[in-house]
Amino acid sequence: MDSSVYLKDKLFRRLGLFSSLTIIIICILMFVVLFIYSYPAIKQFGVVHFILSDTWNPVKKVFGGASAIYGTITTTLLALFFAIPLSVGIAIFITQLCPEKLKSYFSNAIELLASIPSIIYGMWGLFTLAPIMRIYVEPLLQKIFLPIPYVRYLFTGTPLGIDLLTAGVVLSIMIIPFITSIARDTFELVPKELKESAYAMGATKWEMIKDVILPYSRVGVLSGIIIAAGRALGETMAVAFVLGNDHNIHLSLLKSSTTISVTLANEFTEADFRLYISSLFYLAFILFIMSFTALGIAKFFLGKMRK
Amino acid sequence: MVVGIEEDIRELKLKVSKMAKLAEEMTEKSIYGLVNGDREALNEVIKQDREVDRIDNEIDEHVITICALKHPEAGDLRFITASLKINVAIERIADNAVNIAEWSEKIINKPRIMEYGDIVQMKNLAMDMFKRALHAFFEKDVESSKKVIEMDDLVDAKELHIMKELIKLSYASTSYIKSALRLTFIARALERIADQATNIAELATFVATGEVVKHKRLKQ
Amino acid sequence: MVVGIEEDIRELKLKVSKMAKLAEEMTEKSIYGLVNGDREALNEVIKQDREVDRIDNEIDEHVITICALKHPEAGDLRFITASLKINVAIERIADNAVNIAEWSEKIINKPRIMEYGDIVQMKNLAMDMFKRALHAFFEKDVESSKKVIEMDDLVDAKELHIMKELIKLSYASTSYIKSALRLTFIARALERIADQATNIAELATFVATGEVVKHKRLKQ
Amino acid sequence: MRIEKKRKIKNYIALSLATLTAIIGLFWLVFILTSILIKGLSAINLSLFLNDPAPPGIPGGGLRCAFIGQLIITILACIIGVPIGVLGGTFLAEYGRNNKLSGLVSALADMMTSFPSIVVGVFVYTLVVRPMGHFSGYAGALALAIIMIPIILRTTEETLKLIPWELREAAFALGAPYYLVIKDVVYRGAATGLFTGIMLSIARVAVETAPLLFTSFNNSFLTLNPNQPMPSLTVTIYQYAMGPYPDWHRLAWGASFVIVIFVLLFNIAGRFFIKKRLKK
Amino acid sequence: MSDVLIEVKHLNFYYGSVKVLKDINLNVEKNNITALIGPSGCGKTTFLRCFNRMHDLYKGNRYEGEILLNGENLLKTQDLIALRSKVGMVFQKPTPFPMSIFDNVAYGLKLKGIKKKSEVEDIVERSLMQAALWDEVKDKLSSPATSLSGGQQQRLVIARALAVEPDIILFDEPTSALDPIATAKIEELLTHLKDITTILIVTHNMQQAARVSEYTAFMFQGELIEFDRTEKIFTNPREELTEKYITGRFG
Amino acid sequence: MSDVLIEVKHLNFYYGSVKVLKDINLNVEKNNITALIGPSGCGKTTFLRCFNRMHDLYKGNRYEGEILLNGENLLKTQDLIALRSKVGMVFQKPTPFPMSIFDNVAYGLKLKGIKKKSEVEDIVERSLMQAALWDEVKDKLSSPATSLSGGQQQRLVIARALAVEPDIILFDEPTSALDPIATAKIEELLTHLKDITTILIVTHNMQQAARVSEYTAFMFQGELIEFDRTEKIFTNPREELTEKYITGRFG
Ligand SMILES: Nc1ncnc2c1ncn2[C@@H]1O[C@H](COP(=O)(O)OP(=O)(O)OP(=O)(O)O)[C@@H](O)[C@H]1O
Ligand SMILES: Nc1ncnc2c1ncn2[C@@H]1O[C@H](COP(=O)(O)OP(=O)(O)OP(=O)(O)O)[C@@H](O)[C@H]1O
Ligand SMILES: [Mg+2]
Ligand SMILES: [Mg+2]
Ligand SMILES: O=P([O-])([O-])[O-]
Repeated sequence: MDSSVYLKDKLFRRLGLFSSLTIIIICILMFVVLFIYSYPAIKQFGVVHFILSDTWNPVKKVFGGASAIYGTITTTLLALFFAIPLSVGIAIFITQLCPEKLKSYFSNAIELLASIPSIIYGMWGLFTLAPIMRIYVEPLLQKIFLPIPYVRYLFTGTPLGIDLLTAGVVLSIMIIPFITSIARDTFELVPKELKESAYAMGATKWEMIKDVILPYSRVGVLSGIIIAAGRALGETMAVAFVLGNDHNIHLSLLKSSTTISVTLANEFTEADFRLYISSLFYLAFILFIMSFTALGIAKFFLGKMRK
Repeated sequence: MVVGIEEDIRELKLKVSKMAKLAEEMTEKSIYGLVNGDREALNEVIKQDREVDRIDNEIDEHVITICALKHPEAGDLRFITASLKINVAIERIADNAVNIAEWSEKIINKPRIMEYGDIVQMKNLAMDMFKRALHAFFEKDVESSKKVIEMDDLVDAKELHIMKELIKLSYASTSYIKSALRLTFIARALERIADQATNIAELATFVATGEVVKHKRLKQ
Repeated sequence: MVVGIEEDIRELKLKVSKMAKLAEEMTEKSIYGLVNGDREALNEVIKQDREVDRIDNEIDEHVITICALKHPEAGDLRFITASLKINVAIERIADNAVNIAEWSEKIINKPRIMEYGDIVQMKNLAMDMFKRALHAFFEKDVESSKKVIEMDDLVDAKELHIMKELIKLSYASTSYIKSALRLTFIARALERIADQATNIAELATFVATGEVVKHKRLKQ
Repeated sequence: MRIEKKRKIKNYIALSLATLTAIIGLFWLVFILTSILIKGLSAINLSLFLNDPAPPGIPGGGLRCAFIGQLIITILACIIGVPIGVLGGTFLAEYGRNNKLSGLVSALADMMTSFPSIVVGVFVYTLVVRPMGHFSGYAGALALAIIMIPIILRTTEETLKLIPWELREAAFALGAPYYLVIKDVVYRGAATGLFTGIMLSIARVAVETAPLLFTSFNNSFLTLNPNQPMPSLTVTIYQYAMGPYPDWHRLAWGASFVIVIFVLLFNIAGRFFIKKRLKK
Repeated sequence: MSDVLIEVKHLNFYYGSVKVLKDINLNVEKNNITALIGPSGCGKTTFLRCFNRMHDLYKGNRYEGEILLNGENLLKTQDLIALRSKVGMVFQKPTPFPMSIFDNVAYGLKLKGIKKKSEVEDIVERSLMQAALWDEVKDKLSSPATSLSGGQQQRLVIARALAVEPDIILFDEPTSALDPIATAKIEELLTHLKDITTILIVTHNMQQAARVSEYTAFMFQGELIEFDRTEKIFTNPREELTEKYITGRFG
Repeated sequence: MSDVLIEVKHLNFYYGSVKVLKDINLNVEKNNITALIGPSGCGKTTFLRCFNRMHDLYKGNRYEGEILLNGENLLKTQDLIALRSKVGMVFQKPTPFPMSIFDNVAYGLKLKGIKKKSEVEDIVERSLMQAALWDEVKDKLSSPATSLSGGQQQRLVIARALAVEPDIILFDEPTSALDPIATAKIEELLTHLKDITTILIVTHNMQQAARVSEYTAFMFQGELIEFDRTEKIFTNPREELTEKYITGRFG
């Protein structure tokens, strides 16, 4: 056959190869660039010190990332805390309880939550949720928890609505659809025969869910959760409005805080000297590493599940 | 499921009917040779047996091949296993024809000791049975089958009659003894042929209905 | 693939060997009855035929069931289809024993016209062949099979010898004629039994090797 | 018998709880959508689409420049991102399947789809904005493209992998070279899936805010030149919502409303295509 | 020997408004294997799944007539959980639960509230032995069930069904996902199992029905065309239609 | 009649370093059906896929020995595209391309550069007739191929292979994804196809090999144990191992 066929094939293959390599190039470049730009700050503040220090003072030119890192992690954990039970519950409802006719509507509705841009969550959080939190929810929580020793420290302060708790709630609403849809998909992967054989043994629906569906999809749901956590870590816009940007670490959930991404969003364009900028890059670099790690772990679990 | 089993069955039927035709021809010829002193005819019978034996082996092999390759069931299976038995019967008919021919050869040299009318009648009866039995087998005609089984008694009676005649003749003259003995054997061979026809009729009933009628008549 | 076919084959073997035992016993008994004038024995033979017929039918049905349900292949298939033929042979042996018994009944009333030594010898030969053939069949012993096929000529010779003897006797005295005829038939029956043993031996070779040896000896 | 009763009660409680969670989930959606609907609808009028922003206090300001900027940036991002994503995904699913490098690329791309987008913004800032010395539409488009590439690459890879491998072998077995196998069999079989996947990916990327903050930045004038800082809806919402003026807030709600409608339409269209494919 | 365990009387079944089983009458004998054969879509699976009321899981299905299990109409019973512990079921694809081998077999006991460790262990061992799996798994009872091969998984599922000592076990094409050697093992197992329970098996594979069953029911378009001893069906069926199907002269 | 189309001489095949086919020698006769049987994993598929060099799609596979097609060693040819138009292949699952019925059958012609519309139409019609599908599809040639039933799809794939008039068509368990009635149709088609081409078929189903083939090759652990006429293999195999496999006394 004529050799142009073989030539065309080779050409197509090359194009594909180079395109896919852009991914690696971008990743490496990102790492290198972030490292180079944060290098002055790394040299200045070191690694451990930067992570543990919560001083963020552009005026004194002293920078520590602890507050942003703390805020990042706390908001993420809060979000997971709210989102996991809800998401799994919703997924169970959709796959096992929902009448067949409503199923797709319900499913789509939850996925709509996922396609709403984060900036809109942020706005909604700021203008709608924050006042509600301030006026109704947070006082109520204080009433309940302040009398309880130890736990009370989580709820001290004046409720403002712009705080870790609100950010956690907004984030949780954002990640519910991620976890739900992954959980739903893995639940649906459970073979019909497997479910039917649980029923055939005389199990109730809940026993079937508890003993068959949940264990069967354990790994899938877990990796969904980690992916969601990865997203929550790096989310900017949804929390930027409702977190305040306060570079102090407070134990209370009803206090303002900041996250790495919020700090970047607020200060990156205003940073006016090298060390400041470099410290911001340093924060970005840390966020890069954190996300990378979380997503890497999720990938690992998913890979294990495939086997 | 079963690709081409119908063709196999058609072929098998062809073989069986070819074999049966031969056996019939041989029987006719052997008695014809006896009655008309036709040595040529008798020799032909002996030669034709080769062909019968060949078809016999062919049928056996074909049946086993069908069983091995096509896994017949139900009606097909009954027909195919019956084929394995029918060829035993036909082969025996041909063999008996050969025996008749062999004995006849020795008789036709000698003076005729009796009229062969009874023997010819007996042959006709046996052949009638044989043909009816084959019809029953191929056409799944249970009635025809029954008829054959009934006719068997006529043949037996005929044999007894011929035998008595021959014993009488032997008493009359010792010179008749050898021929009489041979004719007795010929009558016996015809009885055997009729018996095989009965067997075929029984197989026919089995193929048609799945019911085993063999040995039933004995039990009554 | 084939669940339980081995058990089916074991059962089938059991049935065949039971049937063969019976046929053997019947033959022995019929000649014993003849030689010793034992009417009781002869009656038993006739009764035992019922049992043979029953087993015959059983084997037929079992073979067809196995073919229908288990789809035997290769060696199994050869054994199973051979069983369908071996029971024809055994049934014929039993039938011949019955015939012997029936004729014997009529002889033992009458004065003995000859010594039965030759007949007993012939029976012994036939039984030897029968047993060897069965051994060949069950144990796939091709050598044993060959031996049986060789022995068939001895039996034929013996039959000829007895027949000549009897014809001589008939010439000697017409009063012997009836008994002589019956004894000729008995000799003939023993020849038939030996022939069936040969058939079994041929089947045995087929089961063991897949080679069809039937009719080969004829062609030579 | 008592144990069975206990089991049935447990069953009832657990299932009720699951239903409750679903109601809560639905509640948030309704809550968010109604707030946007109520506040956004009141901000929708012609001037929102036809006018550029007016200074605070002067009525009649709109977001025309932001709409157009958003469109330009998105189109530019697609021009860069879609071909690279599709070709790369094709390579992973086809020529490079089962090789370690593709596994790595695929895993990295997967992780990049959940990557903090603000970091991409920072990255493009150093890569483009700093050397050029100013914000630009190009930089914004590049940032969006960088987010888009792994998404499209993975959708493409996954969609192509859905085409059974035997189908390709069947084409090979007829003597087709690989590029024709891809063109005639794989792409054709995956066409609707690919299209839907790409559209949904674009919809997702187009409404990103964080990567644009330091790249295309903002601009309150209409500009068609991508070499200039360029306004976008999302960044505009960010700035206006943060701002102190009720007028700005109103515009931000209006813009949000438009975005939500856009997203809804895209999703519905996407689902329509997926359904059509399933019917086949 | 020939005790009747189940009597099906004038059974009709509807998926919504579509009548899929039409006036089926049939007796299942204790300690026997009864096979259901018939062309695809004739209603074999549908029929089988009436016996443990599997259809109740889905909306709009309706039964008419009676299925008497030990004299009681199981189509009328309210207590499905109890019914299903009397009627075991094994599916086409092996369905080991995502737990250890031991827990799989013990699952039915747990549901029944049997908790005494020694008792549970005894029953698990006995069931695994009955399912001819004990020797292969006795050293790894705590491994996940999914680590077993397909054929082993299918036997595990059978052991799981056996553990609760069901009156009858329903098999829906239990070997069609297995290779020939695993299939042969399961078939052999089935022929032994009938000593301890009763078996109703749907199979696409006529030969399988021929090999393992005592009784065969031939269904066609929702009707029970012929029901008889297996030998009879395969050597001399009463109905023309059965003969046609058996001899492959169909469609 | 008994022309040899393909001679396989001392064929070894390696997946990486694992030798999967061991010194295989066999002749494929023109206008005959040759069946490959053997237990799972014995190398049937691997062997089949040597004939159109399908293994070349993957890295690290290695052939040794010769496969002569019309006297030429196809293991040495560089032009796989040409080879594959001489050696057709049909897979286990039907593989209709995502195009119309007509385009599916015409695809091989397009690859060959045959463009004349009337010629293409003629060949498509002829091939569909040969594949016994014409009557069922002639009124909807432009419908998507996926709208056909499984059995029809498989026949469509056969028509597609026939269109380029291959010297031989390889079938890898072509009916194991089909129901019994569709299977019977394909089997019947096969027995007709041998008039116009040569067929090499892998099948898990011994009975299928028995029903359709003239020659049967029994493989075991990568070796060709016995190769003979099908009747011989099934009534009187030469090798003990074959006998064991055929009679189900295996494993
Ligand atoms: N859930 C359902 N809803 C409506 N109709 C159904 C349903 N399940 C099956 N059917 C229909 O009922 C009939 C019987 O189906 P069933 O599955 O019982 O057949 P089957 O004999 O088991 O076939 P197969 O051998 O293919 O498994 C078929 O016509 C099928 O289309
Ligand atoms: N791509 C591969 N790489 C390495 N080993 C392989 C590969 N494909 C198959 N094998 C091995 O080669 C051997 C033969 O496999 P092959 O698929 O040819 O068997 P088969 O006879 O077709 O089996 P089956 O009946 O299950 O289809 C098996 O041991 C298998 O594990
Ligand atoms: Mg079914
Ligand atoms: Mg294979
Ligand atoms: O061998 P016979 O002809 O007497 O049955």
